[in-house]
Amino acid sequence: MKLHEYQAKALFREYGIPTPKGVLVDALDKLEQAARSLGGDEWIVKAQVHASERSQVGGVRWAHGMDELRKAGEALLGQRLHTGYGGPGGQRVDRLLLEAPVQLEQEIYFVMQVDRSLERVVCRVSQSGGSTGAERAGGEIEIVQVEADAVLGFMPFHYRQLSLELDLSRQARRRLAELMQNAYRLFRDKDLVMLRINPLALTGAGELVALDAKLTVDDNALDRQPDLRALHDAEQVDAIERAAEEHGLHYVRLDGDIGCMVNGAGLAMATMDLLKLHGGEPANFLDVGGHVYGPEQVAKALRLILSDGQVKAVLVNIFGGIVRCDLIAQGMIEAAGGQGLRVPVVVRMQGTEAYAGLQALAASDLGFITTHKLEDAARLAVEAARAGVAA
Amino acid sequence: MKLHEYQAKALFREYGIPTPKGVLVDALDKLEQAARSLGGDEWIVKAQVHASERSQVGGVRWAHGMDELRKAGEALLGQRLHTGYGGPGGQRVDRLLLEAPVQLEQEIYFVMQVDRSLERVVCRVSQSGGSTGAERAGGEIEIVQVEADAVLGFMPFHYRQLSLELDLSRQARRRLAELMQNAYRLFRDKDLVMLRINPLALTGAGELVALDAKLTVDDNALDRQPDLRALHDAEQVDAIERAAEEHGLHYVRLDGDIGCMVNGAGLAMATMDLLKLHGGEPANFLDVGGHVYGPEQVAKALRLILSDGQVKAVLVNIFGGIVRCDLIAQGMIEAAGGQGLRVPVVVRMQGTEAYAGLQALAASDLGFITTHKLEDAARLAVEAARAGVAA
Amino acid sequence: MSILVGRKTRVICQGLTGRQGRYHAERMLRYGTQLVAGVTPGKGGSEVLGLPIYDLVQDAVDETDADASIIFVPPASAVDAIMEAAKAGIGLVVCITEGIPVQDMLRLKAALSFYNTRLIGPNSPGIITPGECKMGIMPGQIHQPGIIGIVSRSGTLTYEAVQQTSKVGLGQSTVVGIGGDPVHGLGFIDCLEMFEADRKTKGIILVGEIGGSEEEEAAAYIQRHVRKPVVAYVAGISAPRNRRMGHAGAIVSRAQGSARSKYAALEEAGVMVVFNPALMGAKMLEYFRG
Amino acid sequence: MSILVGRKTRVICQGLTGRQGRYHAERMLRYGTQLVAGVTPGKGGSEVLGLPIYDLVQDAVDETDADASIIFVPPASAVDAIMEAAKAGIGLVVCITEGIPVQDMLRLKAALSFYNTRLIGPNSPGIITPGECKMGIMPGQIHQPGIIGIVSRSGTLTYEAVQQTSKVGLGQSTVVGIGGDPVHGLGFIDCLEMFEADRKTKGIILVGEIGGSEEEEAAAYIQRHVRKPVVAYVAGISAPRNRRMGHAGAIVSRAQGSARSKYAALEEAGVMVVFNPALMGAKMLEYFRG
Repeated sequence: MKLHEYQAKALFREYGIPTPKGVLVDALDKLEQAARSLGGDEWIVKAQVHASERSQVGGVRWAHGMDELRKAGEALLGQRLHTGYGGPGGQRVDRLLLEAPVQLEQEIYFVMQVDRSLERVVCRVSQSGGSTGAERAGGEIEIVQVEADAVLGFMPFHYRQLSLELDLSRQARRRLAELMQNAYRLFRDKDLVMLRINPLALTGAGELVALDAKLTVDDNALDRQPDLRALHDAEQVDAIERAAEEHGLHYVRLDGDIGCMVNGAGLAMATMDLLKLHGGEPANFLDVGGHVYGPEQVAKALRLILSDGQVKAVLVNIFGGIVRCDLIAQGMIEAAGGQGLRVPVVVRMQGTEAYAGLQALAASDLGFITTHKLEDAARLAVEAARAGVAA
Repeated sequence: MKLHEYQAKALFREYGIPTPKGVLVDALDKLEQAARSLGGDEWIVKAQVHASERSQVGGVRWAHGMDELRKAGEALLGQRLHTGYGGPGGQRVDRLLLEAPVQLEQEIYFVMQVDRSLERVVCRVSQSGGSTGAERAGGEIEIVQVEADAVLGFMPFHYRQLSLELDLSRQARRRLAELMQNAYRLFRDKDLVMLRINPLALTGAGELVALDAKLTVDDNALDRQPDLRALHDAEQVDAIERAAEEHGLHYVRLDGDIGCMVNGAGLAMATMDLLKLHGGEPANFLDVGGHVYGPEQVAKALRLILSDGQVKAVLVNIFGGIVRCDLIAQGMIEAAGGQGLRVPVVVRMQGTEAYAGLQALAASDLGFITTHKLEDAARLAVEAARAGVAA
Repeated sequence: MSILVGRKTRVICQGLTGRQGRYHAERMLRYGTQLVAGVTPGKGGSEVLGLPIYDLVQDAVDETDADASIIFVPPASAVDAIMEAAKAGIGLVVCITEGIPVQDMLRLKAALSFYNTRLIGPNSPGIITPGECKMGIMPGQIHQPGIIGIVSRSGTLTYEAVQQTSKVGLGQSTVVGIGGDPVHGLGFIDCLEMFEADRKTKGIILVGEIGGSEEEEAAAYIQRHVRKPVVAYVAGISAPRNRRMGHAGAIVSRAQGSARSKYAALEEAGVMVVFNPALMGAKMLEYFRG
Repeated sequence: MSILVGRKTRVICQGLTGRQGRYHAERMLRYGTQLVAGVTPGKGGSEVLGLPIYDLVQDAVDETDADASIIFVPPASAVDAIMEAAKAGIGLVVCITEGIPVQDMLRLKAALSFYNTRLIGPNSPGIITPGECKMGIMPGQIHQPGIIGIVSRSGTLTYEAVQQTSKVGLGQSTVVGIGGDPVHGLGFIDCLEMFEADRKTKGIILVGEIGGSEEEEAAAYIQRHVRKPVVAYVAGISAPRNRRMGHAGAIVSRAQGSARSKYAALEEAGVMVVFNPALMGAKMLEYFRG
């Protein structure tokens, strides 16, 4: 789960990580007062959306004086940013973070994350931070990494190593050590999987200030992080994905026109792959759950897929193990019965009671196209989608 | 470093470990008011001394009514308890802890400590706590032990195991889990080497209350535990040991009459052993430091030994390594010169400049008895002490 | 026995008294697994499915000589359950539980390194040696005793591989689902090493998916150490970047984890890769037919 | 080289620029130790005693191919220094520092188990292979190349054993001071194992003291695995209970750690024990004279 910048910075302050002075604004008429409370005549206006690339689509603006400030506010607040996230409509900007500028000498890239291969928390820094820096440059700019010890965490020699790589002054070294300790404490306390500060400003006085803040919380840990769960901004997520989430389904919206419903994440990806192999384009990834689910879950999932206007055909791929295919078939008939089949639905079933399931679907006369074979199912779905487009 | 019960219980409360209601009293005329503030008409009066065995020497008294309370107070406050600690004079009672009695069903023995062989923090409990219980029974009563994991600490399955062994109710199990978590947090935060609760009361309502509290802090960690260092009660320590401590010397008072001064803890023990082998009795253990020390340190140490009236002879055993024996000899001559040699001092030197050192001592005409041989030195010291006793 | 589990494996079930535990325990028993006891704190002394229930794993081990444990407990209790098994000397732990926080897994893995306990999972369908021992939630009936070792990060996709190898008559020696979480117990390399050493196993199917670099590391290992034929399929060539595909571990991030990179590494290592998930069994059969 | 250090050992010194570090580094150089560099954070680029100083151990290792490190830093920095050495691939770390909190040592030991680094100490006088390499603070001149391996928990008492074996003409193969702290790196058993395997070592002197159970564990190990003659002395038979005798580790507690218990275990294991610390060398000579 992602946090907004303003939420992340509140946590930073709680954990002793310096941030610029800032005020959160949720209405245009509060903008001027906020600016005055910050002082000065120059401010940064930052749209609070989850996408990392907001600055590339005008989500971060500098304003000199009140006129520019008002214009920046009007251009952002209540508008939608097309960041590539949040579905075709983009992400609506409900809040602005207004900040005072920080005089800086260098922009550092700083990230703490879980390295699954090393099985350690790692900290990576680069001298080249900011939006043109390490993050976007791929492998070209040198990023230095240290790994937290499994027992002892990050240690002074880690701080020293990174300070040397960043060529920091004595004062800044102390600040980096504090930052790493505080960030690691936050990382562990709040079950983060990623904590990114880019840029981390190094000021002339040797202070380090987090100009941006991106935190991702472990979804599996939200039960024990109720305070963080409460920070979830569902508005940032695509509407269908949000509905799926509420039903406990893993759904990812894609660009194609063939809806997919599969049990098991691996098989769901494999089904998408197979569609591609046959020249089709999946409209979504959807795992109804590998193991424990009932007909209702299936019915909900199918309705969800059909609710996407882009979908021209549906491919259902079920490997019956614990749950019997005939029960799954029932759920699908229910879902279809309610509103009829808007588009062709190809169903492949295998495993427990697959024959009974397919037979029930065929007998339902609702137009399900049935098969035992994965290969055939993919081909039929692609053909159905093409026919649909043609029609 | 040991803490007083009242100091330990203050830490317990800070860490959520339940203790009985209690008031600290440092003057007899405050006793009645303290009792009234606790309520009831029965109280426990506990002498605040470091020795574990205070209850065997009357250091813990029950008082019914104000008369008994006054008598108990008078019998303890300002008096000395001969607990075997604090030197021949015993330990002076400067404070009393007055507590309300706790209705209990069972007395549990509970200790958390560092197990050097397992290299883990361990928690040991027994159903038989209290002064007649596990602590004094040696191997006869069953004590169950669990070890904290090196990475994860104590875990729920540890709590379950101990709860089963103690045959606790569901409510008490929860309390034991909390107690272990809180105690371990305290243990780690405060650099303890031992945390003992004996008895830990199990009440009829399934609550656990720490009736006693013994904490030992790691001497090596006092630099980073300034709050604990400030709790040190030097009055509890034997006067000579206290003086030695102030000079940075490791000194332990013993029962014999031959003072020992040695460089290095192992060699100091070996010297005591050798005296015993020759029929002598060491008056002390004294390590002037194995490696880094100067003549001043030696002079101080020798004066300290000579200040002990029980000492009839002194054995000095120096293995010169980094520090030259001739410099050590100088220090000794200084120390002796100041006040003369009250008793015979046998000196054995080996290693760097040992010959020069011994020669200087012999030439000083202060009566030093010198030799190169460890064996001879011990024999001579024992003979000198006997002669001294005879004289 | 081919690898890890077989006829002699004595299994306990932690969380046997729960709904899921009981359901699958019954099926494991029916399959012929030597399930000898259950462990549920607070339920010691009772009996479920004719099996004794203990409060502590240590008690179960003392009484039944169990050497393996399958765990069905909620994610908040899973690390404790695994460590309790390790401490009691259990040599193989299969953790079915899904949803363990990744930092718990980091700490668990570090803690486990002090014990001689092998962990499969979490978020794993389990392990099966067909005809001998099923420790997991897979449908037993699709398996056939045979010669192909299968190791997979995915559940239902593993069943595809199983069914395909059963259908073409090769069967399976042992099938291991290592689980879809980013940090887990046994990995591809551990299983490849065991399959390579196992006399019953003649060929290996590796089922990977996007995310992480375990397939790349497996490829490097295969190149150096594996002489048996390996067929590999990697799910997610059609998956977009930076989106998690169901499994917590299935995500292509900036520089790492794409199916293309994994396929390239595997091909480079001489693995017979298939881009079509329906052809894993066929490809393996093709090899054996020469 | 007999065990652990020899002519080819390339040593760095962490804390070389401090008073104590510099003092002993000079003596080590004079003894012939291949001391190749120093490490002091913030002093990188300077030179002391003609040796280059680096900011990081990794830099020193990269530049000098060092494989061992001797540490003279304050107790608050010691764990960091040891871990930095381990992380940089140093195979042997000798920690002279006295006064490290015991809980730091617990965590350090757990952390070190993930590395192939051997730790001697802390609170150790060091290790010496006479005539080849001195990594420590012992007086070099009392040592003689020879055939007795000495392992000891104490400093100056070790020098007694050294001097006695030098005097009777046996000399020492290697002398290891494992340190007087309750939790430390290499223990008696590690050294016994190495001495038993070392061709140059013909006899072993073990110098124990009160506290803990390491001598008892060593006794059990000797009984099973050591064929070479072992002489042992245990300091503190005259020490009272519950009083710490100088060393943090030298304390007899309720049930454990008395010299009597240690002597009993060692005798039971066939070790030649001496109750008189002046007779360690003589006893060993007696054995060799038959």
